[in-house]
Amino acid sequence: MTTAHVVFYLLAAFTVTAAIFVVLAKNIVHCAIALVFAFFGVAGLYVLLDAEFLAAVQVLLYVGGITILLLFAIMLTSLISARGVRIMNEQVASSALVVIIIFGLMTFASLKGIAFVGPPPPPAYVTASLGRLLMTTYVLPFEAVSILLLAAMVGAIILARREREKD
Amino acid sequence: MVPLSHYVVLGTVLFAIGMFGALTRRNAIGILMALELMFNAVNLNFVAFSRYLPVTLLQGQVFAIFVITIAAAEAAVGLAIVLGLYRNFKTINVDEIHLMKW
Amino acid sequence: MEKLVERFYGAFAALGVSSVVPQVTLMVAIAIAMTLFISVSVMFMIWWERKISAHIQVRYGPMRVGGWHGWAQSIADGIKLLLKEDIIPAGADRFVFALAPIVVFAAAFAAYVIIPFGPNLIVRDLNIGVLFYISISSLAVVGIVMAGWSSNNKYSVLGALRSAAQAVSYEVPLVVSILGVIMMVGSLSMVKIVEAQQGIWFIVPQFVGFLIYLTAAIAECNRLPFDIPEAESELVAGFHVEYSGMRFAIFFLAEYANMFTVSAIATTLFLGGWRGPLLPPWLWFLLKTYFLIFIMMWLRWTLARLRVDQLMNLGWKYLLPLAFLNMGITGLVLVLRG
Amino acid sequence: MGETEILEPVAELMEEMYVNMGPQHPSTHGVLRLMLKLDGEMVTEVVPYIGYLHRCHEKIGENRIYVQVIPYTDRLDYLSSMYNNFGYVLTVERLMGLQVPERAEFMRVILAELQRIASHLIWMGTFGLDLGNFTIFMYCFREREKILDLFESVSGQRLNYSFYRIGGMPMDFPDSFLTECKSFLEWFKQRLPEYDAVMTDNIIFQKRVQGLGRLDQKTAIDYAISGPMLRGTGITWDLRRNDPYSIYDRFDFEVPVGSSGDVWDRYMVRRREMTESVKIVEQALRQLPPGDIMGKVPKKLKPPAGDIYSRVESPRGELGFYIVSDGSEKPYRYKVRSPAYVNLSVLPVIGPGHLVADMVAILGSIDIVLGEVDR
Repeated sequence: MTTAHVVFYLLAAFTVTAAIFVVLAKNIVHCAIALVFAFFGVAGLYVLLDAEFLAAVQVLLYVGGITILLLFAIMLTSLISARGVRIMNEQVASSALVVIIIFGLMTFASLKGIAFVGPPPPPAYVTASLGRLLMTTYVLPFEAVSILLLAAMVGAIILARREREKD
Repeated sequence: MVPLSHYVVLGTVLFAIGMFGALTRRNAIGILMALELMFNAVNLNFVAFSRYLPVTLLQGQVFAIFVITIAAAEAAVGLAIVLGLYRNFKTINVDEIHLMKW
Repeated sequence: MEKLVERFYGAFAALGVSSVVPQVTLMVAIAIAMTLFISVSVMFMIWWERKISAHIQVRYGPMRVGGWHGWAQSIADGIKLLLKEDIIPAGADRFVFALAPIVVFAAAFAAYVIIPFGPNLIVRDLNIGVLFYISISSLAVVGIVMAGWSSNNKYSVLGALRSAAQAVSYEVPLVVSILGVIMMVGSLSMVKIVEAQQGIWFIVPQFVGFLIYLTAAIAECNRLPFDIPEAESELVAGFHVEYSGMRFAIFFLAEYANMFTVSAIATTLFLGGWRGPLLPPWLWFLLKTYFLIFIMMWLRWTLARLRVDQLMNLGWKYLLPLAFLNMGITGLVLVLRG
Repeated sequence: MGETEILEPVAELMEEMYVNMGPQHPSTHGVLRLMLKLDGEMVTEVVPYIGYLHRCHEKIGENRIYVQVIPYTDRLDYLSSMYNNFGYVLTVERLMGLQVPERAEFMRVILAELQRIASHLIWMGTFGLDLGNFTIFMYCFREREKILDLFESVSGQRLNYSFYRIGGMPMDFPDSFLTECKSFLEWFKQRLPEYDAVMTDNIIFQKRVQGLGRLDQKTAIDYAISGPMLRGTGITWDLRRNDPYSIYDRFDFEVPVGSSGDVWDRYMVRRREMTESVKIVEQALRQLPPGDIMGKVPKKLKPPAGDIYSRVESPRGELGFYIVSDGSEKPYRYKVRSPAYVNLSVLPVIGPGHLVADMVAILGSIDIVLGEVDR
């Protein structure tokens, strides 16, 4: 049991607890806040995996971007006051069954199917090589993704825009 | 160092939780959140594999970046749709929105 | 500094304890030191701002507490805030209400990790340095929305949403304005950035970037030309209307701590960090940082507030294209030079 | 007010919500309550609710003898008490046909114009606050303080002077007043460029107020708007010029007008009026004749039966007093036409279509004093 182990288990427990909160909390704003913590836990795990850049991006995008967007949407649709409302639909039991089956299968597959090798020595400078990869080997997907983002942005604006009543 | 299997199982757990949420939530925004959780679970696996595979080519991290980008796009469009739904139905509980036409 | 740390570790190793103990001890010690530094510098900044505003407005400002020019005023105010009753509004979401100031302060506090006060005088020289600051500062927005929502008050929700919109939209020009510097250095590390400014400070080649950064940073700090989230004539106080006493003090602390952070980052990125003749490096660093803080205060007490749409226009239509242009030209020059 | 619909406290949608601004709100300049219907940040409807400061001013006036009403008029528009006194005593004098000595007339004009400067200063300072400029507030109050010092040396009071009497003035200026007043004016003229530096020439300020709360000439006339608000629309209407009372016809001054009737024009009109008021005071000080300050007034004031409406140009606009006398010692009917009240009535017209932040600026530009709105 090294420090890394302790940190991993702490982070894992933190992330899973937050994730459970996200799914089960009654108040949707609490869900969003729990989601922030889950994202943070995952970012911590990234750091543990020597992926600092990705951790920073995770925090920047998920916490600073997506959660804020979610919170905005929650405030705008103002279901905050609906506190006593049922949050789950009727398919809780069947969903639970499906999820457990899938979880079992995936765990089984991943534990059986992967040859576990020890980790190689940590890479020298991840961020630079990551940037180089994105600009050489993966430049086409990179550009495609940026166009996708642009399209999504335009789409979102058009969807969310409200037609002003003409009078 | 923590063995790879730990990360993989953690990813699976997160994925299962997210999936459960996506299947059972009534609130459309709640479903979106659960989806984001699933994205994160997948990303965790990508990054873990990229770290543990013998040749560190970083493909896993590159892919994770793409996934994050897609997640951002998905959130933006998804939330725009939620706003649109709310405007038309005055609710964002997906099981109440079952009309094909109105 | 490094030798000191090595000796510290050595002493523990000699005692035969595992390396975790000195690590944790060191972490706690640094955290306490940073907390102390933040509190003292914030108290000084509050007093200083009151003095500056007073002299701009032909007043004296605090003169009584502590004798010389009321230097102890902030301490007295701080004690007062700490001793006040802790009020949580009836309709508030207690847990989130209590959590929000902590989140906001944590974001402000974490940013101090990467501030290089001098050579070797940095908590941790992360190789993602600047990016760490950018990502961690976005956490504060979540805290602000939490605070606004949990207070169960229309005004605070409105203030929080405005604040979030402002912070998110000004983060983009802020990041892009920094990119010019990062491209010139080729590294995100704060120490490397300062080291790269051996000959010439980056404010000279990156003057536009500096201006954009400063503008966006003031907007990020919600200070006066851009203090729309807190506009007391419209929203009374913004997201923290319902906060009082200790919790309010934490928000206040975070606000000023943030101001120090953005100025310190600007000093590092554009003003050569700790570099300077004669005086010790840390003093140079503080002098430059406080000079930038002074500019921010000066602006605050002479300008009127922008309107929310003007704010967005400025951010998206002027600052962002300008920042992109700056980045493009920097890249072009770098490529042409080879 | 007209009929207003019953507003629901909690709107179903965030997209259209009602926000209650005031009566305890820093930007309503007193106890005004505005019901704002918001579409996002956009104001779609403004309904002012007034009456929080109602003190039965007119009814009280009808139960007091004529002289006793003067102190009450102080409390109408408590930022320009001198002018309220002026308007009231002028009305009673006209009703009774009294003659006022020349020196008293000059004193009245000097004090009234100083009061106008003080009132505009307060307006400018608080308007700066509305827009987030704190410094101009301190500057304006510094100058106003000097005017109040002058008033204190004359009347012994700093806010509610009650200094005008029916038929003249109660006391002459103290000996030091003339020199002090002159030195103040000199000093003040040097301060005006400071205001321009902080406010008028500031690009942020210009961008904030230009094109805001535009009031066209027809609406202004339809709503009986007066004062700087009316002049901002480009109509040259100043009672000191168009319906001269007292001795205003003897002075040489300009009537500043705007062009588009937006907040910027209202600001500029008030800003330039300060300069004009300085001119008037200077001329009056120069021409100030010696002589009596109190005319021949009967011990018991019993105006002949009849009615009269008389108006003055207060810093806020047309301040009118309507008095019906039945020949007794007390007014039979006493009515105040307060400019702030009338000007406020146009807010539901010019307010909608602006952001909340601009609502504050528009409300500020109307320059209301709740003491006068509610009476």
